[in-house]
Amino acid sequence: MENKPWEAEGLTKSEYEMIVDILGRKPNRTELGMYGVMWSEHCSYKNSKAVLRNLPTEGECVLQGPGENAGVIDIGDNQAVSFKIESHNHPSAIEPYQGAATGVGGIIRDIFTMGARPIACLDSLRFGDLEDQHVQFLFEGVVSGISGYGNCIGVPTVGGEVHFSAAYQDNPLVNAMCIGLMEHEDLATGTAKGVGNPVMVVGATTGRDGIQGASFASDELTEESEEDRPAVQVGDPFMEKLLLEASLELIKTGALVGIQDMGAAGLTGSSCEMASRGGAGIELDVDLVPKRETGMNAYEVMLSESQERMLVVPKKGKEDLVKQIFDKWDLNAAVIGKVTDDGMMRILNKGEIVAEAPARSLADDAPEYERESKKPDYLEEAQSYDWSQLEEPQDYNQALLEVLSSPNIASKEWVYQQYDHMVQTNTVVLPGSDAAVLRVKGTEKGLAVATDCNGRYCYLDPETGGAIAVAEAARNVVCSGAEPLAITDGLNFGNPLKPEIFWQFEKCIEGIGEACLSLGTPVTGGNVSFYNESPEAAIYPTPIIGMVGLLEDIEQATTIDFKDEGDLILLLGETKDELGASEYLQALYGLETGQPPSLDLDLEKRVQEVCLEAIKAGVVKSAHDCADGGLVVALAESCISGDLGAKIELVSDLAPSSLLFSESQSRIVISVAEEDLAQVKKLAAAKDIPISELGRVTGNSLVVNDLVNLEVGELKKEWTESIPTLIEG
Amino acid sequence: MDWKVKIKVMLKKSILDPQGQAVEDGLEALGYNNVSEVKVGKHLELSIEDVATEEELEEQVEEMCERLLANPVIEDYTFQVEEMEG
Amino acid sequence: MDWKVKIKVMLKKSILDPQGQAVEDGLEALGYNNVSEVKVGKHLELSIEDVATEEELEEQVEEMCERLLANPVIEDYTFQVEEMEG
Amino acid sequence: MKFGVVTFPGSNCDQDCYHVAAEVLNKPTDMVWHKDKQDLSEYDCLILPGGFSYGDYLRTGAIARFSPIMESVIEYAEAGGLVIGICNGFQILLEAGLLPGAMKVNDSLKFVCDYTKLEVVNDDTPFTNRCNSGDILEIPVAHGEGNYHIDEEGLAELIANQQIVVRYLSEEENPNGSVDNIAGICNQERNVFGLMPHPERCSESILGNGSTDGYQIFASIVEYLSKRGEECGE
Ligand SMILES: Nc1ncnc2c1ncn2[C@@H]1O[C@H](COP(=O)(O)OP(=O)(O)O)[C@@H](O)[C@H]1O
Ligand SMILES: [Mg+2]
Repeated sequence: MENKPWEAEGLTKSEYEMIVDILGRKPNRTELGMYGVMWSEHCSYKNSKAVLRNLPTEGECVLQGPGENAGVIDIGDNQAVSFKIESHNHPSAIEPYQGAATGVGGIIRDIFTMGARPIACLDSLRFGDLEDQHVQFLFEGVVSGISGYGNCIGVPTVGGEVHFSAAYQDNPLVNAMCIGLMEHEDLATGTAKGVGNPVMVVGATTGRDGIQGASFASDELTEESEEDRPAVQVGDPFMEKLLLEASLELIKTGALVGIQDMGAAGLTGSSCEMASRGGAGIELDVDLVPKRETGMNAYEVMLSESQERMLVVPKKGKEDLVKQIFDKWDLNAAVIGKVTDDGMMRILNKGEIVAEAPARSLADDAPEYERESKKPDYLEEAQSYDWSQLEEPQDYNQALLEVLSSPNIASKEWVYQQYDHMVQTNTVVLPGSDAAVLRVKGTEKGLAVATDCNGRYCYLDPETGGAIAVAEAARNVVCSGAEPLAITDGLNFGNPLKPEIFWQFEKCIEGIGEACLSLGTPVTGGNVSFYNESPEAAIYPTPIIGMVGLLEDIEQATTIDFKDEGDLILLLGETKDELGASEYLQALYGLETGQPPSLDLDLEKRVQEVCLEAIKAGVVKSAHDCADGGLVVALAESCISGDLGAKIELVSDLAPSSLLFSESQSRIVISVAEEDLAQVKKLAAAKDIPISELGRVTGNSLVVNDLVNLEVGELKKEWTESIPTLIEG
Repeated sequence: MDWKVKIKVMLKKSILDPQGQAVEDGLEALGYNNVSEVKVGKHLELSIEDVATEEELEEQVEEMCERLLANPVIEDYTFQVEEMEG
Repeated sequence: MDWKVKIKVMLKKSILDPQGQAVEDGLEALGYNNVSEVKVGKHLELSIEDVATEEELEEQVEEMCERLLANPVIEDYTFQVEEMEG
Repeated sequence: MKFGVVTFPGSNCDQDCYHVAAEVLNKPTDMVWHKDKQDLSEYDCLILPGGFSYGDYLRTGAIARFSPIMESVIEYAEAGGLVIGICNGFQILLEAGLLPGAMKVNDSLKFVCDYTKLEVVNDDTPFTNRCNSGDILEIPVAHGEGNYHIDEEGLAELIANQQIVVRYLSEEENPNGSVDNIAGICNQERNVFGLMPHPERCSESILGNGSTDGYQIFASIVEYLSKRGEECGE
């Protein structure tokens, strides 16, 4: 340690030398600690920045792109939406309840820091095999952590996804997304400027929790991680609720220059990022920071990741106003320093300088690496896997029940029943549909939100998998009646220093970029989480897409359930022989291999347009995106949710397994009244997309050719009881 | 032999205890200004049958705490055992 | 004088304890078949300053329990006090 | 006719209740701040909203019950003012002793957010007069500690005095293990009502599954107050 001081802070020798160069001397321990967290992967994106530049970030609706605490898009009427996704994978692997809870707290803070009132959260989760006891422990802990935090703070958790695969066995993924609503003029930024303006810390007191959390999140999980105990933070959603109200009240006064939450890298991260954005410097005294524990040194205060704190820079003379508002909400607010004009972060302790470094060098000048990339060996063999050699099932009823009860397909009610998904009384479409829909009170508008990613596809074809994640998220939003506007991406990958992993990363980003361009949905922000590996292997590449869409008329919100006996069931798009990487192969044969379905982005766009036009024309009674599990699963879900049967005749020369379970993209199942058929066909013809009549809503069984004939009650039982049974036995 | 076991589970010292803080504020609001350092944890009581020696018993209780009753990542536990009169 | 106080709050005997039941089931699922009568309650620890006698202190603690720390409709409490070394 | 919605630190359904009173019922409505003991006599009905007052730390409602405003609420209730406590509001009313009994954690130990079916047991209250006894209402719950407990004697009294206002329809519909499927009770005088389900979440057909059964509760209050107003010659 004496001779390699950089190692303790997770830096390399050459990074250490850069720091010596910048400072013109050796850094002291506090300075080194600050560089350590700021130059960690988590804060600096040093291994991903170059690749992320390829993503399209511009669009008509974008008011704030990547770079701030969260993106912001315009939704008309002087209103804007701020949204972002963030991962909390490593903390959740060690302490699932608190890890997930503080993940939710962190992303909610990002949103109200922008001046937006958080109106909904979503959670995208990945776990190992649910039959494993440790996986159950993680799953239950994570879900109750999300529930514990989100419910208490009063932000509804309205959607998300959960997938299970051995690839996530020791490295679960916990990504939380939050969206918030604001008026344009309330848009706040994390900027410090104006020489002499005070710098204040508000909210919770500072303790020793989570020190080195940021560099920790950038390490691979090892056996010793379980020993890294102080790195676990405990969240206090009650405190954050007060902080939320006080911050929004403060932003409304117009007294602020800038505001930034303290997330990873705590006081260090928030202060030097604010200074760097404003082209200013900050001088602060750690002695003035309200503390929870005694005897904390400068290093500890600067690196603490205590939750529920913010850094604010009010205009000079507004200190008392800030204190008054925070006092109303029973919260601390303390002046700890001021904005300077020399671009330096100057840390004092009782007036004595203990650290000094250029703010910009900490926040923005981390080295950027272009990592080596290499196509992995497993791909060719996996992609050429020939599923047609598998025997067709004896009994398609049985096959359907097996797919429906796979925890990936089965109802996630066990999860979202633990989330308050109705608080704030905006939830128009409840969890369990393709996307959640929220009304915007006082307007006719609505917002649709969904998260999507199929990690198995991304593993087996990263570029297509990345594009499909965007396409499916957009499709889910469209099925709910909304126009897709923009995305946030939660990019979860293994160790980027491994060329095969970096290749997966590059390819996924390529696919995401293409799909975003084609569908007109720019990226407004996101999160990169690398080093998601356990001793055995890396996780599947899992770039989770969080999509926000706008409904001009909330009355057009559409759900997946069949509505009326006699309605016609139509398929937009076309089923192809695409069983590779499917849930069918996984559920029946335990296979996670093969070439994932192809994606024609141009067709995808047209299918989505036709669906949305038909919804806007008021002729669509139900719409459901046809994805994991294939056509028959989509039909079964619409039957189950609507408590109605369907009689389906499929005409095709595909093998029955493909006909039922192929996961071809760009397909949507809709139901319409008989008299509206012609109109929908006209819309489809105008955009030149395939459309077929599948059958009718009728009776109380799902009947497909002579292959499937099952009562809806039985389907429902299998689908809803699968996850609770696996967990509770 | 049958035993009565009492287990105390508290958050580790360095870990934030929001509940303790809230209770402290609540007591203060009631006018108890001389109260500080409030910590809130769990107290468990249970009976265990058919364990021959105190040593064996302690081993079982410790194991139960590690596996289920406490979360060793953020909590510490202590326990007392007592033989029950048959 | 300064004091350390430990308070135990448990559901009354006659009242079904869902948490205790769940813990008992959890322990059984882990293979501990010799455990029964599991009860889960709260353990609070706090410091109290400037109370002259143990009697006075007990009075204050009892009052705090009755008013806030326990709900007498469903819970019982007991406590221990200990003088702190100055 | 004026409503007051009390905000405690950690209340999170206060704005939802405000929305229903002010926008759906279209009545003058104030937010009432927890820190001030104050004269509440200008209000015709007080709503104690849901949420996690003081984080629900220690016990739900335990700390909120000592907010300065609660002294005023107790005076107001004792003078006959209408008080409805929803979810956390119900829990606070129990802790404050304005309603009998106490709340335990759900039998499942899990938070539950879902629609539940309720049976109206007593339609002769200011909060249910627009319903008929036996009516079935579909109203969502969202709580982790809604397991209502009262001892046998107390239960017999509740029944004898017809203080049970709504019950979960059956054991299967009971989301938390409440004794006798109790979902909501009133005091003997009928002016204080507490319930775990959230009527403010189903007062508009656009929301969720479309149920507007919660509106019946609020409309009952309005009807009761209008009638009382007429009688008083207002
Ligand atoms: N973790 C979760 N949190 C909240 N809701 C969820 C979660 N997982 C699934 N859901 C709900 O269940 C619905 C169906 O999930 P999923 O089968 O993943 O749908 P899809 O394949 O259409 O994305 C989601 O749209 C969402 O409403
Ligand atoms: Mg989907």
